[in-house]
Amino acid sequence: MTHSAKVSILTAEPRPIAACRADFPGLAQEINGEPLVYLDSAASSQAPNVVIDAVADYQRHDHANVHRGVHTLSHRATDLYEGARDAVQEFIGAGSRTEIVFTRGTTEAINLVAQSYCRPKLDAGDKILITHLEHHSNIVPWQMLCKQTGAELVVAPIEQTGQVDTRQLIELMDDRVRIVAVAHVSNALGSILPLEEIIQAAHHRDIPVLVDGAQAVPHLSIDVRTLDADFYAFSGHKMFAPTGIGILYAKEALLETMPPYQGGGDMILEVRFDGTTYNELPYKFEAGTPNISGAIGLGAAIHYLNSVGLDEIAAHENRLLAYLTRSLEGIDDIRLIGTADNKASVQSFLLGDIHPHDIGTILDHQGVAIRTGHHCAMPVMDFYGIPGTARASLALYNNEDDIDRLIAALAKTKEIFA
Amino acid sequence: MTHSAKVSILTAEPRPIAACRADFPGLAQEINGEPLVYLDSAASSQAPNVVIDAVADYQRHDHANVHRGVHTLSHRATDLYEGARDAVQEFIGAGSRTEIVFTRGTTEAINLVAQSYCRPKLDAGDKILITHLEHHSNIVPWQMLCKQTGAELVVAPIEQTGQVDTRQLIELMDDRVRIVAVAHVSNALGSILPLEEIIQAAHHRDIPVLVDGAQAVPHLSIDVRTLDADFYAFSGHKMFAPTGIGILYAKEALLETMPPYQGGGDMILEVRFDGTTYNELPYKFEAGTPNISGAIGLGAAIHYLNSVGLDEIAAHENRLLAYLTRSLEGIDDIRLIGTADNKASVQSFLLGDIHPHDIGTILDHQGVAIRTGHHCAMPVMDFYGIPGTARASLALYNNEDDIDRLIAALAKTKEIFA
Amino acid sequence: MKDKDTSKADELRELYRELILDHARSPRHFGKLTDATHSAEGINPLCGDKLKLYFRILENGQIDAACFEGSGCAISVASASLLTDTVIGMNTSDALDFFAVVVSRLRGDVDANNGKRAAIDLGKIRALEGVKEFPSRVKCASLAWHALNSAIHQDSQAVSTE
Amino acid sequence: MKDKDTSKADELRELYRELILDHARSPRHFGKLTDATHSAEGINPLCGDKLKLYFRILENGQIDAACFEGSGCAISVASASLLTDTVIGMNTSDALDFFAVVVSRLRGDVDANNGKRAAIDLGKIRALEGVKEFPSRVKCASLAWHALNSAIHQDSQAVSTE
Ligand SMILES: Cc1ncc(COP(=O)(O)O)c(C=O)c1O
Ligand SMILES: Cc1ncc(COP(=O)(O)O)c(C=O)c1O
Repeated sequence: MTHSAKVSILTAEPRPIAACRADFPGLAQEINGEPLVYLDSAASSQAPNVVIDAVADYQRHDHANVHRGVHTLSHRATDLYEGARDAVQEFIGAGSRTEIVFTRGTTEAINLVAQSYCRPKLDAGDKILITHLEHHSNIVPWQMLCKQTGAELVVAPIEQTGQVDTRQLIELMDDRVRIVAVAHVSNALGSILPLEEIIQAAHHRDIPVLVDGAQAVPHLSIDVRTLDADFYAFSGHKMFAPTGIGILYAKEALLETMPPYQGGGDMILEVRFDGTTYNELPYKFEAGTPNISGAIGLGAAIHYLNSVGLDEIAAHENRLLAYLTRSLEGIDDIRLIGTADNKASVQSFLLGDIHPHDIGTILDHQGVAIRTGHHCAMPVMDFYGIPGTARASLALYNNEDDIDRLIAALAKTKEIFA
Repeated sequence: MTHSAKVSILTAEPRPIAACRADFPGLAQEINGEPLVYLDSAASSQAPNVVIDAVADYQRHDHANVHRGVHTLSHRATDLYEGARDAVQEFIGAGSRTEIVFTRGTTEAINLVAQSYCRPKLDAGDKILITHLEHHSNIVPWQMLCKQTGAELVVAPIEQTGQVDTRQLIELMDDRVRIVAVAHVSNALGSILPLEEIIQAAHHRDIPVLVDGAQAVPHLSIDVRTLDADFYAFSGHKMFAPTGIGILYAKEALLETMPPYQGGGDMILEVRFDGTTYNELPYKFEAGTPNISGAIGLGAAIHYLNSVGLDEIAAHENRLLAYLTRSLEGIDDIRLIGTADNKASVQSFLLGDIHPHDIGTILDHQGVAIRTGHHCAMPVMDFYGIPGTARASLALYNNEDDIDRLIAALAKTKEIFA
Repeated sequence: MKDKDTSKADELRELYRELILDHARSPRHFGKLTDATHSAEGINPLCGDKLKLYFRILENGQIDAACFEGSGCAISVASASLLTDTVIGMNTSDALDFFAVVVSRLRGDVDANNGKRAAIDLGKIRALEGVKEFPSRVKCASLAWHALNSAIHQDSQAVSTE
Repeated sequence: MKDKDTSKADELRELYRELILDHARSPRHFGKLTDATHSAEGINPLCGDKLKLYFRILENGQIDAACFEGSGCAISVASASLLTDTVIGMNTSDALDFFAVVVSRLRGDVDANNGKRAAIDLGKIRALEGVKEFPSRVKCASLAWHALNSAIHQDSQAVSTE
């Protein structure tokens, strides 16, 4: 396998983090005449050359459909695809490769759990417990499910800092709650939720927990078995892999009990008009031709992350986040949104009464890419009574210069609106 | 946009079909010491350089999340993604871009229709009408739906040639039938179904028709409005685009009535805990970050197909299919499976009593990649009372040499089993 | 570098002209019209703009009063403010012509309107034309206009610019 | 070129040895065992192999009779045929050892079995070892063996090699 050969070279020489920026071709360009400062990785990260090349190499030399062919290319494609599954398993510490289901992303993973795990067992009056800081992807699937079943969506409150009120969350875990679905890291606020405590409390009451790990995976090192999460969902495109690929981790015992989510090729052992036998785990949950190149890209991204070192990445980002927050606090009229003690890689803010969208435009004009708006977390905006925020988010390739450029561009913004 | 600039160069100079083979890097390799002969495009096609490059270029220079950002990269990514939607709309002759929903593939598109369109309106005793030649992806979603709703799956018979018995299919359209779901082209048999007749008959009885176009799109030119299909599903990876992207075309009037399939980011206008407003078409059906690079690859593949010319492709493939069939018929002990009058690009066969899997291995050993087995169409195999077939399938890049190599490798197979 | 910087700065100044900033800071006709005959909501999910426009339209088609409320970026608020200023006193068919011209000019298709519409003078609405260099802001500038259009046509659904 | 062709042809001849072809053409113990005490099904969805194995196992653990039916490629049928030939007369614990050794040898991990198992002589089962050069066929060769294992353990589910 060309691909794993390449990877082992990488793993052999750990890369200093400052050198990593050069691995990302997307960062080496001018936007509006200025070198790009990319502070929007929480929306989607840039991909390193090794990922882009792994995908292109696969398409050039190894592509065929998986699982179905006796010929060499099909075999190669299957090995690469299944190799990516192994990489994911190891990356998040899952007990078995059968617990790793490829999906389009976090959103699909959560929908899968809502429809396959929850829907068949919900009665009217049952409850789904989430928090007020969730991304729409961890709200809307549950709202749809409630509509379908008569279940009730219960929302645990958050504090002014943007941290979940854990005590209240736990108090809400009564015997009608059928699942607790919480973010690992809030995409709008950066808060890291106290998952161990939450999961322990839920398990104490025999309630399974789904963790939306979309914002956690590129920044923290995850061990689903230590966390004891029942379901853990995340997206490739936020961890330097391509779009269109993501993961649902689920405990085997739970997957076993779930009917398939979609029907089609690959997820069956035998199809008869008088009865069809489903395939083994995890294939039962992967109907149709999967996103093979996406999975291979995800595998390459994991190897890349490992080669840099998850601890180094976390340390670098924490330093940088502290510098970002300090620098923003130095600006008059700034209001930080999301000030929990325990945070990762994201800072939302407001500047005077300038609308975030206007900040975004002026920053973009200076080559600085941030996200503005509700960040798919409208309830968080409602909580603070604001229409949206400006949000700078960090990844391993950012540095202090990026932040200095952001601060300068914010000064320019104030000037225009003075 | 780099991408469309490139494309217009291509469209300017139509390419002679024989030159196209060189556009596909996957074909220029040795397998088991022999130049590859790829006769497995019905499972998944190889991608041309323009597609591979469009994806890599996008990832290198234009990637960000779509629909959500004010900054330049996000805007560029959105334009490219939505540009691909426009390309698809034009390619299949849809009336509006709102009718083009990006999915993972055909399988997901069919599941979407089963769950969002059919499930809410089905009562026990209602019927879903399919045919005996469907791919598992156009069987299992309906079986699952029947289990969920108490509806009944009705299967129209096929004839010995592998053509659907249209008369009986039409007779089965009674007033309990809620949808007719049929392939455009059978992947196991190559039969082209008489869609106009089927759709007319169904519409006469006010029954909507879903067409599984997975095998049609790379070979025939499609006009969904002329066909008057209500739903038309297909996959990118069978038409020279990457895996992980596909299309559901649906008439706007139908999409309007359907609840969303998955919930999450992008498919909402407004999220409140006391009620969420869904986004407009087609976004209501695209929850979460989509497969942006896949869509861009699909757009590039469409431009490539257009540059070669769909009529030229069909003519080339028809010539080649005739040559393939003739050549196979020249072998003693061959039995052709799938001999309908109207066929596209696929020929299944058996050789004496040699198991297809053994044929596949020996052919692969000669560098010839074919598919063997049930081709995700077990009921077809049951119909013929066989465990599977060997199947050679064609695409625009194949030529007569490929077929001669196949025939020689089959001779070798007979020798070993003599 | 000087030149580049100047022309870049000019683009921003074009977008955020004094007139725009003034209307954004002190929007005219801001509030709810209690006796509105027509109204419509405009939502731009991208930046969270959410405006509600109210009109009192007389039997004879004249727009007698116009108001708006909600929140949005400087461009969308200024645009709504300018809109209310402009359409009060117009009759609905002129307002619809105006809508068509504004929306196409903002997009940059100058040729899209011919005949009568070509002659329409946008007046101070021209201050919005700075968005042409900022494609992602065209939606902000045209949001209120789409709401006007749908209010006149009495569409009940919220308009979205997505 | 000669050399390459010869060694390539050798690989195929290794896979499709006379013994394999013979067992594939005329499988031994083919049919249903009406008084089976143990049985299991093996399915290989990739190529459509579907075999059902039947065993009569005595109180003392001896495998008294073995049969199989179904259809499959030459490799899987020959493997099942060789299996029945081999395990008749064995006791179940020896058969399970045999299963472990066969499956690991077919995969090519020669070191996987130590101690007692290292000493096991596969006898004519060695004819299956040609699959080592054909990774996609390892599943065919081991299908019947997995079914044997699950029959002895009385697992009711079909075994699949996917
Ligand atoms: C006729 C037909 N329908 C449906 C499918 C499923 O397509 P996909 O696996 O891309 O979802 C295929 C291909 O596998 C096919 O040939
Ligand atoms: C916390 C969180 N959850 C879920 C999602 C949805 O991920 P995706 O759009 O990749 O499905 C995101 C990102 O958009 C996110 O930040």
